[in-house]
This record gives sequence, C-alpha cells and structure tokens, in this order.
Amino acid sequence: AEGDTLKAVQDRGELICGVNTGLVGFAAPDASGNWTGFDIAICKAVAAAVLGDPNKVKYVPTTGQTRFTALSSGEVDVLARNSTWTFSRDTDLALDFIGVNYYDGQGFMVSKDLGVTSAKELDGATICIQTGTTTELNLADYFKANNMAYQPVNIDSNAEGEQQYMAGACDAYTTDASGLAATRAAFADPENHVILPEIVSKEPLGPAVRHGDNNWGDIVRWTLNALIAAEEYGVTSTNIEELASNSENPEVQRLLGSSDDLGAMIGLDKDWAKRAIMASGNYGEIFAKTIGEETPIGLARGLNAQWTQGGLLYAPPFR
Amino acid sequence: MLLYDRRYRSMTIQVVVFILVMAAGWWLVDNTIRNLQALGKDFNFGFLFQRSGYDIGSPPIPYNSDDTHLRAAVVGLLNTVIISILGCIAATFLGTAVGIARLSNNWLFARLMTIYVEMFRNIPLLLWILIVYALLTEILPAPAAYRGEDPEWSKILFGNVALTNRYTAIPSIGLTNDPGMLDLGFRIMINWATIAFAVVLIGGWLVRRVVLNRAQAAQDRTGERPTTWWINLAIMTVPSLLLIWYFGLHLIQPELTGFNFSGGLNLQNGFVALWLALTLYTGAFIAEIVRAGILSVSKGQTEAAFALGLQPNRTMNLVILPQALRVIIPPLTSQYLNLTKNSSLAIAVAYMDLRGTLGGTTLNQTGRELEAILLMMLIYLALSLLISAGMNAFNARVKLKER
Amino acid sequence: MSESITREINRSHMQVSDEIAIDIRNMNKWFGTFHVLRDIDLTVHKGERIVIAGPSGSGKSTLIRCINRLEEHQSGQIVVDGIELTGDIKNIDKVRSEVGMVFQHFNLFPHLTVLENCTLAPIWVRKVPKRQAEETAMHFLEKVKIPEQASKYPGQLSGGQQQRVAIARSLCMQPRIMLFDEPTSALDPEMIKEVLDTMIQLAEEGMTMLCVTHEMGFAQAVANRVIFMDQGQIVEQNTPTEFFNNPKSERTKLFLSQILGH
Amino acid sequence: MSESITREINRSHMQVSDEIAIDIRNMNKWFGTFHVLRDIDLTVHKGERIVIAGPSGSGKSTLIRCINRLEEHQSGQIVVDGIELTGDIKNIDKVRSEVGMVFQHFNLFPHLTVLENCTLAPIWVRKVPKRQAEETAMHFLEKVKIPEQASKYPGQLSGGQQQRVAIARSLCMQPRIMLFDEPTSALDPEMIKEVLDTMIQLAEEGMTMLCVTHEMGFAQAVANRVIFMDQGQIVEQNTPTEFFNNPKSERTKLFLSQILGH
Amino acid sequence: MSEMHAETVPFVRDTMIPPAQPPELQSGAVKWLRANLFSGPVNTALTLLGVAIIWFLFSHFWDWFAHSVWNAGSLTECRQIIAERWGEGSRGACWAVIRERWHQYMFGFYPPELHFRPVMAFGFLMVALAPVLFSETVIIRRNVLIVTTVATLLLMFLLKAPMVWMVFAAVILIGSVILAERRVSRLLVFSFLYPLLGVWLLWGGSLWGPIMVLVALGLGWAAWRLLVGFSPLLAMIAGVLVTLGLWLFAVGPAASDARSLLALSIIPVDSDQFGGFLLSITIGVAGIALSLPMGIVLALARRSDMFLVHTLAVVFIEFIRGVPLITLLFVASLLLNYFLPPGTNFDIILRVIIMVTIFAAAYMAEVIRGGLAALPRGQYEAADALGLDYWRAQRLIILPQALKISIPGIVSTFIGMFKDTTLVVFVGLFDPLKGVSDFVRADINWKGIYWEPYIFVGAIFFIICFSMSRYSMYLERRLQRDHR
Ligand SMILES: Nc1ncnc2c1ncn2[C@@H]1O[C@H](COP(=O)(O)OP(=O)(O)OP(=O)(O)O)[C@@H](O)[C@H]1O
Ligand SMILES: Nc1ncnc2c1ncn2[C@@H]1O[C@H](COP(=O)(O)OP(=O)(O)OP(=O)(O)O)[C@@H](O)[C@H]1O
Ligand SMILES: [Mg+2]
Ligand SMILES: [Mg+2]
Repeated sequence: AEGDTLKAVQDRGELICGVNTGLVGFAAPDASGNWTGFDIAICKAVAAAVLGDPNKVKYVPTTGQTRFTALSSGEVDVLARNSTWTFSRDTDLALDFIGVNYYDGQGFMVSKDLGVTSAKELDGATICIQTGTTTELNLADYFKANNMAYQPVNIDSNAEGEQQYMAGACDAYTTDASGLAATRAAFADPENHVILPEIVSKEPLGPAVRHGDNNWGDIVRWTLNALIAAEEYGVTSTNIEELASNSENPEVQRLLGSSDDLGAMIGLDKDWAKRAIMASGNYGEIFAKTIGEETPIGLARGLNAQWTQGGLLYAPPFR
Repeated sequence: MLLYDRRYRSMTIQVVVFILVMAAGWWLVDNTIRNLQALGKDFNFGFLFQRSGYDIGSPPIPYNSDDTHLRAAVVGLLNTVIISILGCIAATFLGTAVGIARLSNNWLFARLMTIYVEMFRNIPLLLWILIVYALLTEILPAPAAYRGEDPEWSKILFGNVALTNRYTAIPSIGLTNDPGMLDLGFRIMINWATIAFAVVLIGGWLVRRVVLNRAQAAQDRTGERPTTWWINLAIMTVPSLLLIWYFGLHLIQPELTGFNFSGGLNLQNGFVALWLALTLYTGAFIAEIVRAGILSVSKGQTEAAFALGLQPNRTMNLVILPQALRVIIPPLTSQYLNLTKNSSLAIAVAYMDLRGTLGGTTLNQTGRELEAILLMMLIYLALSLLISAGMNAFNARVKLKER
Repeated sequence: MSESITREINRSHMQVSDEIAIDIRNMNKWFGTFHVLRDIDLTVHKGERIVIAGPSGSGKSTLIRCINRLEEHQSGQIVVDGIELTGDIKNIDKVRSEVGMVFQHFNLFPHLTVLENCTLAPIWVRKVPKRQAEETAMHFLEKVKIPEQASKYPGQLSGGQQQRVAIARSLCMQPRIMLFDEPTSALDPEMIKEVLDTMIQLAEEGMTMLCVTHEMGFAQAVANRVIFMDQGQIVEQNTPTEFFNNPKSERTKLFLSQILGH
Repeated sequence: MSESITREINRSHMQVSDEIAIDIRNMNKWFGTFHVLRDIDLTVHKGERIVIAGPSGSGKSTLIRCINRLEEHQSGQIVVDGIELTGDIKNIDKVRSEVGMVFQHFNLFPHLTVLENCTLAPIWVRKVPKRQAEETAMHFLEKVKIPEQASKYPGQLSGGQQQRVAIARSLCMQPRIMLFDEPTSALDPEMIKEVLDTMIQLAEEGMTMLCVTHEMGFAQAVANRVIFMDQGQIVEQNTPTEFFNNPKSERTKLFLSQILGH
Repeated sequence: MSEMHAETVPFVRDTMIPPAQPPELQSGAVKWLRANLFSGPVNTALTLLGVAIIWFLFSHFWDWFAHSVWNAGSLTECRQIIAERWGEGSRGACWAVIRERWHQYMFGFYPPELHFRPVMAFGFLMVALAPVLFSETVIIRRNVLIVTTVATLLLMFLLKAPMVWMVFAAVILIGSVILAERRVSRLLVFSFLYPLLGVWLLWGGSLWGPIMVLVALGLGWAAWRLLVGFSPLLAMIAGVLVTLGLWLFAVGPAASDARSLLALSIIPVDSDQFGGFLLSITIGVAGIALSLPMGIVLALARRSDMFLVHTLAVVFIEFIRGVPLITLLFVASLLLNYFLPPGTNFDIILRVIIMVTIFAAAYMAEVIRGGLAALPRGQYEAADALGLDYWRAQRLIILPQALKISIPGIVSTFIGMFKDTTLVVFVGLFDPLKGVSDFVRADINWKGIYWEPYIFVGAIFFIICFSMSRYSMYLERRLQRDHR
C-alpha cells in the first residue's frame, strides 16, 4: 500500500472517506441519506481535487474505536473524523495527520441547576465521555492534576452520551468544546445548560492518512491548505472563476493554477485547487455553512479564525 | 491405489487435509507478516505494560489511570466474570421459576409467562439491554432529586437504597472494630473481617453437612428424620452474628454528598441494566429448557411414584427433578456460555468489561488491534472452556447416577 | 398352554377370605365427554385373584387405575380396605400405601439403583429405617430371583428383570392388594415366563390380586375369577373354567375365539 | 410348530449346486479385547439354505455381518462369490451388491415410500433407469404380496408388511445370496407367518440363504443345514432332522430344551 | 413354541361407544374460573399477581400509547401537539419519527428511487422459498404465493417502480403462482437461480457477473460429471476446484469483457448504502443460506472417524462457539485485512456475512450432529448393505432424516442469527436498531427520541422471529404427520 493511494483512488473513481457515524454539524446523513457537515466538506474537496467530482465520495461511518484501524488497514483513503492529532497517534499508530482543520479543546457542559461555574468544582461528579477518544485520557489527567475524584461513564456513541446527560445520568458531559456547543444547540432548552470556561486540553482536529504514502499525504494536506489559503486571499466559490482568470495576486494565480502548475508536483492537474475550493467553498464558507454562528450549532470562529484575524489558521505559502 | 483401500484411503485423505490446512494457515500468517511489515508495525504485547491513562468507573480492584493496560484488562475481565456469574445465577432462578410457572394450571399466569418468554426470545438482546438501560435512566431521578428538606424522591428500604438514573446506591458495610487489611499483592487487599466471615460461613456450611449427614444416618437408623432446620439455622447464623457483634458491623447508608451518593456502594446503571437484561433474556431461554426438561420425564414416572404413595412434592424432588436435570444441564450449559459471551454487549451501556477495556479503549489508544483482539478472543475462549468443563463435570456427576 | 404355567400349583394358601378388600359400587367415569366406565359394580374379597380381560380400549386399565386413584371417578363409590376414595388427600395416601401397582412399562426410576428403587417409598412414605428397608428389599429381590442385580441401574437389566424389580418394588411397601396392568405385554416371549412365575408365586402366598392380562394360561392357572369387560362395562364374570369353557355372552365368545384361535 | 410352516414344501428347485457361494476360513474377530468370533470355518454352496441358531450373544449376527463387511474381520479369509473381502473398497461394493441383507428391525428408510425404498439402490448403485427399477420393484412387491402398498410410507405399514418390504428391497438388487438376521423376532405372532412364508417362497426358488432365526419350524422345513453357535464358535452343524432329533453336544441339547421347552 | 405369542394378541374393538355428557358438577364460567384461576391458595395468589402485573403495565404505558402523534416534523413539534391535545405535562408517543424516517429504518441509504428493487428481491425470495418451505401443503403455498404477489406488486407500485420492472416482476410472480399449481418442482429451478438474481437486484450493476458465475458453476458440474464414473471423491474435488478457480480468476475478466460488448446493466448500489432492515435481512438470509450447508459439512466432519478431520472440526467449532460474535465481527472489520494478501479489500457486508455464517455454522453443526446422532444405526447399516457409498448414503438416507429431526434447532439457530445481525452496528454498519436510530437522533429534529424507534424495530423483529418459530412448529407437526 505504499505510494499508490492516488492511483488506487483514481482507478476506483471514488474516494473512500472515513467519517463519524453521526455528529451534528461535522458529519451526519440527512433524511435522504446525503452526508453533510464540516468534515464532509474536506472529503468533498479532496474528491474534487483528485477526481474532479466532489460527489464521488463513499463515506464509511466509523466509530471511535474502529476509525484508526479502518485507516491503517486500508479500508478508507482518508480519515476526516474530528480526530485529535497526538504524538502517539502520529507515530505509534502509523498515521499521518496532515494538518488541523479545527482547533478545539475539551470542555465540560453542566446543567445550570447544578450551580457549578468552574470545572474545578466537579469533584465527585459523574461524567459522561465517549470511549476511545483522547477526551478519556485528558479527563483522567485533568482530575488527577487537580486532585479530584470523578466517576466516568464510558459511552459508546455521541447520541448515547447526550441522552445520558439530558436524562441527568451524568452531572457533566465532556467532549470537545465544538461538540458541546453543537450538542447544546440541539437541546430543547439550551439556556439551561452552561459550558464551563475551562478548556482542559488542546484538541487539534485534523484529517489523517496512512503513514508511508507521502504523495497522498501531500495531496490531502495541500487541499486543506488550499481551502484555508483561499479564505485568506478572499477566494470564494462565487468569485473563483473570475479570480482565476484575472486575479492580480501571484499567490492566487499559483493557487488556482492560472500561472504555475503546482498540481503537477503532486500528480494532479492545474485546476485541482480550484475544484477543491469550488466543491463547498473556502474554509470560511464551509465553517459558516456547517457549524458557524448562523447555523443551529452556532460556533464562533475563535481560534479557528485566520491568523490575520487573530486566529491560528495559517496556510503555508503556495509556491 | 491409495484411494481405493479402506485402510489407506482415510490416511490419504487426512494427509491431504493436513497439508491443505497447514498451507492455509501458512498463507494467513505470511500475509499478516507482510501486511504488518508494510504498515511498519510489529507484533508484540509490550503495550500491555504501558500506562493506560484512562479511568474506569467503579473498578472491582483498585485501579486508576496510572496503572498499566494489563491491569485495565484485568479489571475488564473481572467485570466480565462478575456480570456473567451474577447473570447466570439470576437467570437460572428466574428461568426455573418461569419454566415451572408455564406448566402451572393457572390459565392467566401461564399465559403471561408465555408472553414473557416469547417476547424475550424473539427480540434481539441488544434491544433489551438498551431498553432496560433507557428505562433506568429515563424513569429514575437524578441524585439531586433526593436533595433538600422535602425531596421529590426518598430512599427506599428504610433509607438504605436510593434508586437514581446513574446507579442504585446501596449501603456498604462498616466496621467499628476494623481488623485491617490483608495485602494479596498487586494492590489487591482483602479485609480480615471478610476473611473471618468467609471462614465462618464455610465452616458453618461444613458443620451443617455433618448435621445433615447425622440426620440422614438417624433416618436410616430409625426411619424418622430428626428436625434439623433450627440447628442448621443456628449454625449458619450464630457465629456470623457473633462476628458482627465483635467487629461492630453496621450498614453505612448512602448519603447524598455533593453530586452523588457516597458512603454506600453505587451499582452503576450500566451494570444493573446489563445484569437485568441478560437475566431476563437468558431466563426466557432457560424457562423453555426447564419446561422441556420436566416434560421429558414420562408421565409413567409420576404415576409410579404416586402409586407407591409418594407425595407430589417428594415425587418432584426424588423422582422428577433428578431425571429432568439430566436433560436440562447440557442446554443450560450452552445458555451459560451464551450469557457470558453476550455480556460483551456491555459496550452499549458503558459497563467496562473485557470488551470495553482490552478490546475497546486499550485497543484504541494503542492501536494494537491484532494483539488486543487475539488476546481478547483467547480469554473469552478460555472462559467458555472453563464453564463447559465445570458444567460437564457437574453433568457427569448427575449422569453417573443413571448408569 | 405352556406347560410351565399349567404345572401343579400350590393352592394351599390360596383361600379366599370373607373380608372385603375392594368394594366398587355403581362407579362411572368420563374422559371429557367419553364415558369410559359405566356402572361398575365389583366386590373383591381378601385373597382373591382376579383377572380382567377384554378388548383394547374397553376400560380395563382405567378401572384398575381408579382403584388407587391414579384416575378420579366421577360418580359412585370405591372403598378400598375400608377407606373410601374421595378427594381427601389423607385417604388417598393411605390407600396408595396399601395398594401396590405394577405397570405395563415397568416405570422404574432410571436414576436410582434397583435397591434404591425398592427402598425409596418405604423410607420416605413408611419411614422405615434404611437398614431395615434394604433388608426387606433384598428379601423381595430374592423372592423375584434377582438379588444379584441390586446395585445395578434399571437400564442395565432385561425387560423381564425390570418387571420383576417393579414387582419387588411394590411388594416392599408390603401392600395388601396388588394391581397389575398388563405386566407382561411389553416383554419378549422368553421373559414372560419369569414374570408370570413370580406372579404365580405371589398368588400362592395369598396376595389379593387384580390383574389385567391376556395371558390366558395364567388366568386358568391362578385366577379364581375372570372378569370380562367391554365398552366400559363388566360383561361377564366367572370362574376361569366356566369362563373359558362356557362363555355366556356372544361378546365373550367372540373374544375368546380370537384370542385362542389361530 | 405352526402348521403353516410344516406344510408341504415344494423342494423341486431346492437343489444345492457344487459351486461355492461363501467360503470362510479360519476367521477371527475381536471387539476391542473381546473375542467374538473364533476360528470360524464355513463353506456355503450355491442354493444352500442355512439356519444359524445359538444363544443370545453367541456371535450369530456378527458372523452374518462379516459376510457383507458391515463388520471387519481381523484374521482369516472370507470369500464371497469368488471375491475376497479385504480393505479394497471396490471389492466391498461388489460383494454388497451381490449380497442382500434383511435386518431384525427392518431398517426401512422412513422418509421414502415403499417403492422409493425399493428403487433407491438399483437406481443409484446399479444405475438402472428409474422406469425399469420401478418395474422390478413392483415385481418383487407382488412377490411379497404387497403391491398395493407401494406408495405408502413404511410408518404406515404393520411390522410384517415392513419386513416384507425389506425383503423386497433386498431382492430388487437381484442378489445371489440373502442374509437374514432374526427377521421375525421383532414381529407380533400373527405377522411372523407372513414373513416366513415369503422366505420359504424364496428358498423354493433356489436362493442361497443364511438365516439367523429362532423359528425352529422354519429351520426344519426349509434349511438344509443348521449351524449352532456358542461363544463365538460353531459348535455343531447338521441337517435339521439330525440337529433336532439327535443333537450331539451338551450345549445344543440344553439350548434346544430351552427353546422348545416351556 | 409360538403358542406363547398367540396369547399376547391385542384384541381391538371395532365399535365406538357414543359420547355422553359427564354429570355436570359445575358449569360455565364459574367452573372455568375455579378450575383455571382459583383452584387453590397458591393458584389464587398467582392469579392476583398476574392481574397486578397486567395492571401495572397498563397503568404505566397505556396513556403513552393512547397519546400517539403521527404527524409532526420534529420532536419539539410532537411535544407541543401532545401538550395541546391532552394537556400540559401529559406524555405521549411520537411516531412521527417513524413516519418521516421509515425508509431509512427499512432501506438505510438505499437510493429512494430504487427502493422497489429490494422489495422485488424479497418478493422473489418468498417465491424462491415457497417450493422449499411449503413443499407439501398446496393450500398454504398457494396463499403465500398469492399474498406475496399482491403485496410485492402493490408495494412496487407505491414505491413508483418503472413500468418495465413492474411487468418483469408481474411476469415472474404470476408465472410462479401458475407454475406452483402445475409442477412445483419446476419452481425449484427458480429457487436455485434466485441467489444470483437477488444479488443482482440488490446491488445492481451488470447482469454479466451473475451469468458468468452460473457458467462457472456449469463448468464445475461438467467436470464433476466427467469424473464421477471414475471416482466420486475425485469428481467432487475436481468440480469444486474448477468452480472456485473460475470464480476467483475468470469470472471478473470474462464479465467485464462481456460488458463491453453489451452492457445489460442496472444502476449499481454500494454496500455502504445498505442499512436498516434491508441490511439485517440481507445478512440474515445470506447467513442462513450459507450456514446450513457449511454446518452440515462441519457436522459430518465432526462425526468422521478420521482423527484429523474430526479434530479439526472440533477445534473449529469449539473456537467459534467460544468467542462472542462481536469479537468475530471486529475481526471481520479490523483484522481481516491483515490476514489477506496486501491490497485485497473486499466488501464489508460480504465480510460480515462470512463471519456471521461461520458463527452460525458452528452452532448449526452441533444441532445437526444431534440429529445425526439420533438416527438409529440401522439406517446406516441398511444403506451400507445396499451398497450405497458414503456420500450417497449421506445424501439420500441420512441427511434427509437428520435434518428433519434437527428442524427446531436449526430454526432457533436461524432466529438467533437474525437477531444477532443487530450487532453489526459495532463495526459501523447501520443496523435498524442502533445504527439507524443513532443517526436519526443525530438529527436536530429528532434529538432525544428514544422509545419509539426501539419499539418499532423491536416489533418488526418480533414479527419476523416469531413467524419463523411458528413455522418450525408447523413443520415439525407436518413431518410428524407425514410418513407415519
Ligand atoms: N387420559 C385419557 N384421556 C382421554 N381418554 C382416555 C384417557 N386414558 C384412556 N382414555 C380412553 O379410554 C378408553 C379406555 O382406555 P383404557 O386404557 O382403560 O383401555 P384398556 O382396556 O386398558 O385397553 P388396552 O388393552 O389397550 O390397554 C380408551 O378408549 C382410551 O382411548
Ligand atoms: N459393536 C460392538 N462392539 C462391542 N461389542 C459388540 C458389538 N457388537 C456386538 N458386540 C458383542 O458381541 C457379542 C456377540 O454379538 P452378536 O450380536 O453377534 O450376538 P448374537 O448371537 O447375534 O445375539 P442375539 O441373539 O442377542 O442377537 C455380544 O456379546 C455383543 O455384546
Ligand atoms: Mg390398558
Ligand atoms: Mg443378533
């Protein structure tokens, strides 16, 4: 399986993308079975870049437990499933995280009635977590560091965890802050739940590919970067055609393939980035459409703003 | 030719089969090695000795996130064993009761039991686990409902048990005169008082057997069986009562402190739900087995016993049950095996059994799926073989009487 | 007739006393709407040996089973050894321990040894000490000529041996009356003889016996009355000699011709 | 003896030829360490009708089953119709299709009709066309006098009928030798006759037969040799008349007294 | 000597006594009640307990069922409607979620415009099964076939199937009804072809694949035919080898060559679009169909007197029975790729089917072994004595009987396996119970809905499994009646 993922995908005519089994805003099938969400957009962009059609993706739902195996065993080409980039995953699990598409951190959500205002007050609480996630480890570390006790309830799926939390079977629900916001947004009474201010971990979420196939890693990495850069340079799905033909900015010209042929360096054609951006828009557009403040999930850009806006998004130069 | 002589034919076939099997095995192993190489992975169990980093709710032995994956796996294994044993016991009682109830001539009750049995036999276990779990979480209150001057819910059984949607809080046992702990190594400790009770109970049981034997001897001698139940009762209770008094044993009622009840034991709902669901589900199957077992003893046996003047309850104990047992045990064994294996559905209710620890979080955190799953399968296999062996031994004992 | 059965029988003890062992009056029984037994009147004296014959389905077994209340009768009266059979459980228990019964299919308890089969009821019902129960059991096993099989399980015995154990088992309760329901009809021919011999021996000792059987040799040799049943009624009763040589009803003639015929 | 058996038998075809059908030499067989058959020597000529008698457990069935290799012998030689029985599967198949066997418990195939029972082996082993196999089957069913039962299932027939079907089934393979293993001992008395009649008919037609049976009437009427076995050995063989009237060994005498005795 | 027998002749009576009413001690309802409900203190207590249970269930769940809402767009809307209709604070069931998402519970993500294809496939399945399941009873078979025909066509119509397909289905269905009346054995040909037809209808794609599979099977049969006179064993091995070899190496290329000549293709549907009951039933039916033969082979192997074959069978069976199914499913989804040559990647549903089949086959083997053991030795001996060889004896004599004896066990294995298809959720497939429900609940509109999907799914499982168990009872009764 070395170095031939691109060829395999092109032969197959379809990108196989490992996604969450259902996480509002990030990846979930709708009533007619179409997958939508923030992670899905990455898959579509890669498919557009590689195959020329954002719809030629096969989504393989993976659970917290099966996701990395699915990737390393070759069952999926790319894993776009809100997975945290950690040292051991990147090395020992033989994965390659190709970047960060969402800077997240683990937080806690509690019911307002509980009267808790800080995570430090959660000593002795029952806490719901999803098994097989980094949150499980962070949680252990955090409570240990603060010398507090807690009762973990290790839930298998997000839906189940929310259910437990809503029924009051746990005092607090912990997961990435984005997930918390998404969850809370869907409650019948969002105002009765608070997300505690403490963010207890860094959770850089990003797509991952298998170790060893560097070319494929480059493709996915630069597809993501293209989306981010596009936002930085103001390239949107609406003005992209126009900019492709008459942008003055040399960086944009290189990005959109109107001057240099960067695509050839990664085994693609000139228009790869253009197609990727057109698939669902640039990073900002995707964000706004899937999880942004206009959506029921209502996440603010926060850390995920461009570096120019005080965020952490910083695409390396296309050159 | 080798194929046409009976003596060589079977040898030939066996050799061919052997070669084929070895080739297939070699093929699998070779593929695995090459795949592992391609992925840059190796096959080793070193990960078991690394720090696990995750916590487990209510571990049966001391465990925290600083312990190794191995210890986490042991915790999971113990949880599996606990749920299996409790499940088997409860399901046996339930199944026997229902099996007999279905044979009762009470029209209504027999019908109800039939409905119960059919419902549980024809709907997936996973659904029952989820339903029981959901019932517990949705219907029972959060612990907070017990808070305050005038709580919405109050503890039942004289304030000893609090039902909540997280756990069932039951009292734990306190000692005023604590004799201290016995350290078994590996941070597993047992209170001396527990050991004392165990000794007293086992001793009492042995003495009871002596008493029973003597009663039997007396019956053999005189025909009349001396009443022994009060002696037995005394033997089983008095020493324990003395110990209770000596150690100052008392119940520590669960109290709501902070978020949760403490002081007592909190039986997690995942555990309770899994236990209930496994019991109800397997109980339905056992009911059918028991019923079939009893029906398998021919009517002539009952008639013969009646004709000899034996009363119905004696007939049941001395004639019907011993024979029914022989029919019941083999399928009962496979139900026990099923229950043990089905306990791996604990994954659905956040009960950290072997599947949840070794085959779940550990596998996921370390990415050692090959090792973890193989190890897990071997452990389940060993458990199954153990149960089979135990039941077969028991079966042999029951059977021995026949021939 | 087999010679062994018509052999000289020691009839010395075989007197019939005046005491009444079983008294059945106007008894009726239904299975659902099926009238199995109709107006049965039957008096059995102590020491009598009665053979009941009749076509299949005529109610012979049912009659016998009513006597120790394995079946319940619906009208009329059955008095056994002075005790009337009603719903009263105590009476039933008393009657059952006075009346032994031997079944066509032996119904030995397969999970108990021969000896245990024989001592079970004495120990638990009669509350006899085990030692004594075993002695009695051995005594009766000797009588039926299989003391050496005492520690075997029923499954290890031949049919004839099993039936003899069944007889011994009943005898261990020291019953005053013995009921036999076709005791030889499930046996191979060679084994029939051994069981019949045992029964003859019992008869010689003066046991009150009711026996459903088609072994006409046995009836002639041992019975002092043969009862012929048909369609749930007692059609004819008579001494064996009269019964066989001089049957009164057409039904009986037909039956006898078929059974002794070919 | 039943009269029907001692009736005048048509012995016209019943000559014995000089050809040897079965030749057993010095054959021994063990079950585990149990020596069932000891030094058996037996020559059967074409057309011979041999009855094998002996007490239970003496190895009669085992001997017969060795002949078509349902049991394997361990030493000595068995030659059937010129073919020696060794491990060679082809030989075994050949012998089995030349030798018919009828069992005590019929062993009909309950899931097939009578006709299908009879045509199964011809169709699959002899590769006879179905139509033809059915014709042959009907022919033999007529011979055993139950052509009208052809489309019934064995479970719907009486024991005697079943056994006759079993005989017909064997005959359909047109065997040269027939083995019978107590063909009548699982039957009710009335049915024994019909089966024996069928066998006599076979004998009259000159079939080579080996028959284990306790029906001494049959032996006297049909057999031209009676073999008496005990403890795995052939103790005595003789013509029926000699065998019954003038038994040589003590064992035989005892056996005859028991079997004809009571 | 035979006089002894004569005396044991049972005399059978030839006339019946007319039925007569027993004296009426009590009558009617009172008697029934006394006999069946209040015949003693224990009995009375049980009756009261039973009544209490019924009352408890009724009082707790009745109003929830009574307050059902069928028409709403979201859970919140449901709650509003319930509050409006039955007052604030009343509880009620919100079946609207089933109404809105039923197609996902049934078909998963199968393209909605193609839903008629699975319906048709399952309609045909009934047709294929009818001659096997109801081989003896004409009336039941006729009813089943007619109901199937009507239901399938109606459903296809409702699902807006194109005219061509309607006609195709109608021809096959009605044709089979007629054929079943005339010569039911002809219908078996359809049963034999069904697996390929079913696969083609479900997954779509070119018809050439199934055709080539058939051709390979035919060639395998030809090989067997050629050699069978020489040696049955060799012939069988050759047949299997030829078939498997062609399937593995020749079918794919041949089919694609043929495709380039003539497409014969319908819209393909991927395995990952399967879900809900479509997935369960597909896995279940395939598992059932495959595990039976495999179980038979295993059972025969386990009873073999060849030590090695026997040992292998024992090890295999005990291993499979000793581990939970979900670990096997994990092997299917996580490990299988390690065991196969690098680069192989085959369909996840196929992998799951294989594992489920293996699992069920081990249980099946034990059930069938029981049936084989229950056959009297005489049957084997009679077959031997007639000169039938091992395989013929097994096929013609032993297995037909052993399988009949094992029917109850076989069916309960089937039921168990069908229920176990819900476990595929743990390897990321959308089973109807948890898989579909989880993503339905991931929808903002239906977040928090819990009981309704479970009850709905549970009810369907109950209906299917219960009918299977009833069918096995029917079959048992029928087989008891037949041949007797
Ligand atoms: N439990 C029962 N329920 C209904 N009918 C029964 C029952 N037991 C027996 N019968 C019927 O009652 C009739 C008499 O049966 P019974 O067994 O007394 O006959 P029998 O004279 O002993 O016949 P056999 O010689 O065949 O034993 C038969 O027609 C039988 O079918
Ligand atoms: N398969 C076997 N394994 C071990 N012992 C056997 C086996 N078959 C038969 N025997 C024993 O071999 C002896 C001879 O058996 P066989 O059946 O040949 O006797 P038989 O003369 O036919 O007796 P019967 O008249 O009872 O049929 C018996 O003691 C029997 O227990
Ligand atoms: Mg009777
Ligand atoms: Mg024999």
